[in-house]
Amino acid sequence: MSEKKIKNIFVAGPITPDFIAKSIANHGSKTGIGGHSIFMGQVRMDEIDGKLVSAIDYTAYEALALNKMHEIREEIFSKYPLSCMHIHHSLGEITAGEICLFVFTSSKHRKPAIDACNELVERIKAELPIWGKEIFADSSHQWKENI
Amino acid sequence: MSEKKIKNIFVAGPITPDFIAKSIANHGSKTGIGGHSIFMGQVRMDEIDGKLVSAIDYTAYEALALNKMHEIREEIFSKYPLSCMHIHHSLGEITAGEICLFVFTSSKHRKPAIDACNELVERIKAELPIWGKEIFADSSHQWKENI
Amino acid sequence: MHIEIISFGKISELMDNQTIEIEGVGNTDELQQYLEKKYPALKEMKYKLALNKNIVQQNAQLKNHDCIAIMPPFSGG
Amino acid sequence: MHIEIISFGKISELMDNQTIEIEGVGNTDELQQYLEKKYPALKEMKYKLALNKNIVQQNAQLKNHDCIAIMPPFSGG
Repeated sequence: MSEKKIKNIFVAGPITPDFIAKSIANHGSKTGIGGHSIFMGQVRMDEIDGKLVSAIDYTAYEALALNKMHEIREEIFSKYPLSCMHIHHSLGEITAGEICLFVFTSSKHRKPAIDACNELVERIKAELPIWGKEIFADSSHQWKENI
Repeated sequence: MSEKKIKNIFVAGPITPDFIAKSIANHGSKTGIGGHSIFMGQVRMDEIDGKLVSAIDYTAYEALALNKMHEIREEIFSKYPLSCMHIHHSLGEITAGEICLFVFTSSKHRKPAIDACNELVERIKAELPIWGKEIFADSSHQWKENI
Repeated sequence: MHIEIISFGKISELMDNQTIEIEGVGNTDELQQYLEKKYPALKEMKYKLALNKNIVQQNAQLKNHDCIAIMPPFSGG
Repeated sequence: MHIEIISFGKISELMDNQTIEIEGVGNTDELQQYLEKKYPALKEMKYKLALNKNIVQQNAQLKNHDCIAIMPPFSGG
């Protein structure tokens, strides 16, 4: 593993459209970039056994998640010619309709940004120790399972 | 082809981060959505024969492009279970570092949004009658060619 | 017969948009020959025609007041 | 030997974070048996262990003051 600084990916609360806009605007000076790919995960108001999910409460084993994310980040950077990679995941209670995951990759030509973004989303869901607790309107809950 | 209204995709000038943020925020009430995929094309300051591209001036055969886009839109909607699809392309002079293409798809689970977004980008580049004139700093130009 | 000619991209630098009056040109193949004779540089270029906002896939009949667009390879996005 | 035990997600509802003092437990396999005896519900659950912030892929030796995390399947994103 390289000596690069381990970046924090965790954000308390939802990821706002304004935050995303600022992140996009920050790339206006990077005139070598030709394509950006973004994935956003949004909390769904699923109906489960007749009850509606009103929010998901996210917790993580932060230290392990950040180590793992660092490893994934390095692997993706060495696999694809990317200009930039930004990843943010919410912690705490995120209401249905709010954004809880933001993955943002950029490259000279579109293909690496698109492929890296997709691969990051898959790896984040499979490999990061993060847990979502689905909170129902009546305050009962169940633990989310990724399919 | 269905009787649905033909939507305009053309925007005069660059697509701003604020515009994108508003588009994202509009989906906060759509609580059936679980994943959003976005592609953005950004004008690159390429160096060609020692000269830097300072902007791309986009023109289109608008009537034909909108008909074709309508056709593509219908095909993608019938191929993937999407909640939303939004497409915007700039016309006029877009400075290096600015965004000229914005493709935004949303679905319940992530896969359809991601696949539809990728396919839309490929089809937009291959099938829409749009032309980019690369303007150099010395005001000379050359016509862009998609690879 | 009056045919409206419009052109785009690189080809718009080769010819102006114009309405031409021609006789003895009944279909898009013949019009293409006519245009390549009038604008020899066109012969060296890749382009597609559109007839009344539809891309011409095969030779099509022309009628009075049709609109033909001459389009070099697309480069949007 | 003192071992710190932390748990996450569904499993955090089954047990509190705690530091246990145990003897005769020298590796992660033995610790797993110890925990499943103490918390029988654990046996019915899918989970992974992490030892000092590294996921346990195969049986690993334990030393005093190690930290073991008990993690149900991940569900981020």
